[in-house]
Amino acid sequence: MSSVDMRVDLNGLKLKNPITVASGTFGFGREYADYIDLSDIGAISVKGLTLEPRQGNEGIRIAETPMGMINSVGLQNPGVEQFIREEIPFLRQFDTKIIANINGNNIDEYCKMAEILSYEDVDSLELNISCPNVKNGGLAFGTNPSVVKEVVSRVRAASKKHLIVKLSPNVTNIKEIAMIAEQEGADCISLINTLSGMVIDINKRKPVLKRGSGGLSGPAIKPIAVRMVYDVYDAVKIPILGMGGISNSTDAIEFFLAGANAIAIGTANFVEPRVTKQILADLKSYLIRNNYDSVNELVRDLSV
Amino acid sequence: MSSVDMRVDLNGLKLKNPITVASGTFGFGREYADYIDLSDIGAISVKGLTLEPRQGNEGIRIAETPMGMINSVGLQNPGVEQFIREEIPFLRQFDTKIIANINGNNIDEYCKMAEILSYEDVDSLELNISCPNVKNGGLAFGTNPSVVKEVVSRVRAASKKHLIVKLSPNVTNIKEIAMIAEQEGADCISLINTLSGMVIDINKRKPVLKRGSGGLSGPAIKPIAVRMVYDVYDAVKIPILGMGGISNSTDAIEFFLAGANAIAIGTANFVEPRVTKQILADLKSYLIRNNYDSVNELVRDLSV
Amino acid sequence: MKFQGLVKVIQKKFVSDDVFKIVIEKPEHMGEVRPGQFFNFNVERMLLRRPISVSAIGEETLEFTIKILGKGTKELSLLKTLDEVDIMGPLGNGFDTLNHKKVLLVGGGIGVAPIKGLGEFLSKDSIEMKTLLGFRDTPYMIDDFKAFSNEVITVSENDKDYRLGYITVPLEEVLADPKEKIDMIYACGPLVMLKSVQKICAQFNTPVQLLMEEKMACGIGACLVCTCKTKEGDFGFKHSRMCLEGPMFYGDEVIFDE
Amino acid sequence: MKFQGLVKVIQKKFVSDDVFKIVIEKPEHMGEVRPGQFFNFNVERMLLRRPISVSAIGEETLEFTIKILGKGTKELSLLKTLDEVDIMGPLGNGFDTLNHKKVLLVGGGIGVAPIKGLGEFLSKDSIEMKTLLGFRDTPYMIDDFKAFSNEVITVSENDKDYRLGYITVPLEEVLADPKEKIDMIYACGPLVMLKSVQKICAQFNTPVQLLMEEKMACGIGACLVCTCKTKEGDFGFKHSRMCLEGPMFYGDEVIFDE
Ligand SMILES: Cc1cc2nc3c(=O)[nH]c(=O)nc-3n(C[C@H](O)[C@H](O)[C@H](O)COP(=O)(O)OP(=O)(O)OC[C@H]3O[C@@H](n4cnc5c(N)ncnc54)[C@H](O)[C@@H]3O)c2cc1C
Ligand SMILES: Cc1cc2nc3c(=O)[nH]c(=O)nc-3n(C[C@H](O)[C@H](O)[C@H](O)COP(=O)(O)OP(=O)(O)OC[C@H]3O[C@@H](n4cnc5c(N)ncnc54)[C@H](O)[C@@H]3O)c2cc1C
Ligand SMILES: Cc1cc2nc3c(=O)[nH]c(=O)nc-3n(C[C@H](O)[C@H](O)[C@H](O)COP(=O)(O)O)c2cc1C
Ligand SMILES: Cc1cc2nc3c(=O)[nH]c(=O)nc-3n(C[C@H](O)[C@H](O)[C@H](O)COP(=O)(O)O)c2cc1C
Ligand code: FES
Ligand code: FES
Repeated sequence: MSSVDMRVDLNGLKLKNPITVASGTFGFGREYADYIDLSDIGAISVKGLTLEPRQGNEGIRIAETPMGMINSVGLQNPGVEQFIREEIPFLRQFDTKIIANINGNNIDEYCKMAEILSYEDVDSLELNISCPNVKNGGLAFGTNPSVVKEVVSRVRAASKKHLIVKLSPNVTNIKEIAMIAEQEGADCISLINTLSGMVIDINKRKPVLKRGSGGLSGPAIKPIAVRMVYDVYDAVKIPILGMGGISNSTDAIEFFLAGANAIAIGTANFVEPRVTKQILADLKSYLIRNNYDSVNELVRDLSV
Repeated sequence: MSSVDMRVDLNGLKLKNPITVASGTFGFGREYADYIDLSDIGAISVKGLTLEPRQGNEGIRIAETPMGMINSVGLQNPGVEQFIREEIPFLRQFDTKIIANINGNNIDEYCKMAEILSYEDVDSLELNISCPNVKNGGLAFGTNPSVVKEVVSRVRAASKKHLIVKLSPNVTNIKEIAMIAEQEGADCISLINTLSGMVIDINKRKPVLKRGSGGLSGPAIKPIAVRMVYDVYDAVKIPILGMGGISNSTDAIEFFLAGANAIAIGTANFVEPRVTKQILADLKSYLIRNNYDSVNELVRDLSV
Repeated sequence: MKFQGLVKVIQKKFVSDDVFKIVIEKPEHMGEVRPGQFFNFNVERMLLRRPISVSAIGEETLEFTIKILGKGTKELSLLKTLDEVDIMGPLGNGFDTLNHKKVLLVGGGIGVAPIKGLGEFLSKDSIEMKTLLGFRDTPYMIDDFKAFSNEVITVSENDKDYRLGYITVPLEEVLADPKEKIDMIYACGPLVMLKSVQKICAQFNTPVQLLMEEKMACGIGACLVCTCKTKEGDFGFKHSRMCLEGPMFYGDEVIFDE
Repeated sequence: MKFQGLVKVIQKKFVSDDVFKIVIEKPEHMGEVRPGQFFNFNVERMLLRRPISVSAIGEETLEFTIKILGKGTKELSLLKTLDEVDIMGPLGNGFDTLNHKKVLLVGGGIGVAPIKGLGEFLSKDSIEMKTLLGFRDTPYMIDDFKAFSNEVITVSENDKDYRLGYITVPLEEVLADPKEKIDMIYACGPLVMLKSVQKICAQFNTPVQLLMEEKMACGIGACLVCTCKTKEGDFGFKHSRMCLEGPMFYGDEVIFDE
């Protein structure tokens, strides 16, 4: 079998391979360590962090939908300090990049977290401006162009780390938001976060999730995510980390062809704990079969 | 079996039952007449009409997705004149309401169609400001608040017919758009139209649809549609015609509980040509079992 | 009312690695079924139905021959005798079967399935039939054709046990041969093949009925996702629905995309 | 590495209208499985896996007892002997099985399944067991319990062949009886039942292990969608993951929602 170069460089974040895992779907890595060698994964974006520890939302947090699920975890996490103390050392045992997904109640909090993490051993910051489960945080941030401008530029000023900005799909014009993020200093764009959705229990006659709506993920949203990656590719020069419903190598290849430089697996981890490894292997075979020397050549390699 | 009142009044459009079919998924009714008695359906929203006949988009127009499909028909239709000449008389043989779904290249065209149809035997006009397949038409209209304001107010002035405004889900703030439509004189809101999506063929290395992206419909989008109906219910006083992925009575009941006064079945017709009749029967049983006297009582009847 | 509902599978067998036949019980009230028509099969795990042509029309049964291509046909291949499956149909305009003296049947790949149904149907009258079959790999169902066709020529792109090459070569030979007097050609296969067949038939001025295939949704003309271009007026074109105006179109009607 | 992969179904039978048992071959390298632990089952037509407790732990086999509730369990009910099914596990913290003299087993509805597995496990030691079973309709699996439990009391909400009412009534009777000296209670059933059981046990100051159920996704602690409140510090609470910190929690740990 001939070989193919799987390394990708996301504008300064160098990955051994382009298969990463999406924030909130892989815990802090340790939960999956019994099922997969974490060194097989290009990068791990950890569960969304906040400045202080958070308990997350009360009541039912999940509902299944046709080929999807909605969640309303509400950023339950041990806080950035415990992450630094306990999770970074654990993850550093493995040959994988660490992406810290950061979330604030306000712009100051985002900046403070970025500052704190500047001096810590993480490879990248992923600015989550799109979590739909935190009312006073995410939603407004990720959908309002002027707030996006402010949060990205201030976080950029607060830290020299590699900076990924993660976009919300719940917007009219995703290109506009991506361009603002690029302009204000993002090194990379990741998309998409979950779509806002609701499931109602017709027996109890109330929304299944205690908070009403939650974030829709999984195969159901894949066509929307592919379209957004395709659109954003045309709008920015910085690399794209694509995600949304990827479950197998066919899905993954779709994202590369749409314009993603690397991809993240989310919900599919719940179904197949070793899916990342499988996708990496199948992607490699596809590349070899189709005479590619490097996975980078696949990015937006649409035939005309 | 006790009886239950299935009549609904959508602010002037009186339906014998609240189960209607969505524009573009039921042709002009005649295609389904071999499978179902059209008089069993509350209303039929016909295939999107334009002022002049349209050939529609070239090349492949459909791709299947996980629990959904994307289409790019591009408003192929015989034009409003032939609709008046041939389709209205056909549909009038049945005891069902006729909703004319109208689409323009510009605001003048919308107005002209509304004017023409004012004098014709249709029960309602459905202003489609959200078709994502017509580049110079729909997309911009349905997502830009100031254009929505103008098109609705001018169409309102052009015709006294019952007026439904059909919203695009591809927006940041669906409540805002709904409120504008209400303010400018809409009698009813229908939602959601399809979400913008893309599927790429990894063997041919090009988007499956010749036009790249298309409109995502089917069960995959249901949680998004339910959430939007829920949100819009809080924002407007006029009734809501809810749709998006409804395939069975459980789905239908979800929409009523979210706040829809009537519902439309779209993609599910392709799978089960008699699905409307089945949903009507199952909905009735649910209402009787749960001691409702009228389907109107089910609207937003969430328990607290 | 047209038929839509469950029918019973009374026979199922594989005719090659990835091609299988199922025979179902024809429901009582189903109207006439003609060769070239199709049924839309409900597939458990998929959203949309899958259109499948009849490959044999019996008094009380219908046969379908299906190639496993993706998930939907894979799912159908799991059907067993006595299982039930939800179908709707018969749908579309099948072949026109006028009283010709000699016809040429042209089938490519799984396109041989409806052509076989047609051949069996035609064999009730005393029509002379010649058959050309083309496959990418190992041919199948040749014996079915030998049962009714005066002559069967089989080509394959890769199987050295057969004449190698494309089906268009023997097609040109037959049409160029003055001894063969073909009144009508019936063809089904991949679109690229049909496009070549159309061209060749036009060259030789022989009428051809093409049975077309495209991804479908409703199968009954309502959704407009299955169109192809057909000639309209002297210059123009229109988008005709393969499921309703087709799947059979005459060679001189269709305009293939580049 | 923990186990995730295909296992073979070697037995399958219905024990009531909508409850069935399947026995699978235990894969070689699977570690110890304890009562109260569960496995996450892949279900063909559904996105998410379905968590199912072990209802018997053999040397070379595992048994699961499953109630058809929705689409996923319906799909699992179609499994036949010799079919393969993809499972991952064992997952979660099962019951603590210390050396008690007399224990009380409390099972409600399909919650009897893991309790049965526990009882069989405990019966290897000479522990005295008393069992309370509660059902909404017709009871099932009572004989399984009679095989190892000194006494079995069964109630049903609707089946007049049994003592009518809720399980909480005999529970209070047993705990109020000074002759019964219960060291530990093990309970599994719907959340409302567990909530009452918790309250009654607290009243009588008897320790109880509750096996909890909530919709899950990952099943291994990564996604945080399966939480319940547990006491933390003197006043506060935290959201514990049922799949990882549970599904067994002691009665004095859990805080039930209103
Ligand atoms: C009128 C008609 C009659 C047919 N008769 C037969 C028959 O008798 N026997 C038989 O085996 N098949 C027949 N087909 C084709 C059959 O419907 C498809 O092979 C089937 O739908 C594929 O489904 P799938 O889920 O297995 O593959 P999918 O996963 O849906 O598709 C696999 C690949 O094939 C493409 N594809 C899917 N459907 C079609 C199609 N209809 N035409 C061209 N490309 C397609 C997809 O875009 C995709 O690239 C017929 C199709 C039509 C329209
Ligand atoms: C740790 C654990 C162990 C379990 N052990 C068993 C067992 O041994 N035998 C058994 O039959 N079942 C067991 N269950 C429950 C079983 O997982 C669910 O019944 C099953 O997932 C339902 O799937 P479904 O697709 O049939 O129903 P769905 O269509 O998914 O759900 C039907 C209804 O049940 C609700 N529901 C789904 N899952 C759960 C759940 N886990 N808890 C409460 N409500 C739920 C849904 O919200 C919905 O209202 C266990 C659950 C857990 C968490
Ligand atoms: C349970 C769950 C929790 C999530 N938590 C976070 C989070 O904390 N931060 C974040 O940026 N995205 C979060 N996401 C979004 C995912 O990272 C990803 O963007 C989304 O799920 C789409 O990918 P998928 O369809 O492959 O899951 C979460 C998703 C799920 C399903
Ligand atoms: C093939 C197809 C064609 C459609 N054409 C139109 C149209 O002409 N006008 C319109 O307003 N909506 C059109 N729609 C959108 C539907 O009316 C409906 O809003 C959407 O499909 C969501 O409902 P569903 O998921 O039940 O299909 C079309 C949808 C499909 C699938
Ligand atoms: S498949 Fe719907 S019109 Fe042909
Ligand atoms: S199911 Fe994912 S944490 Fe419990």
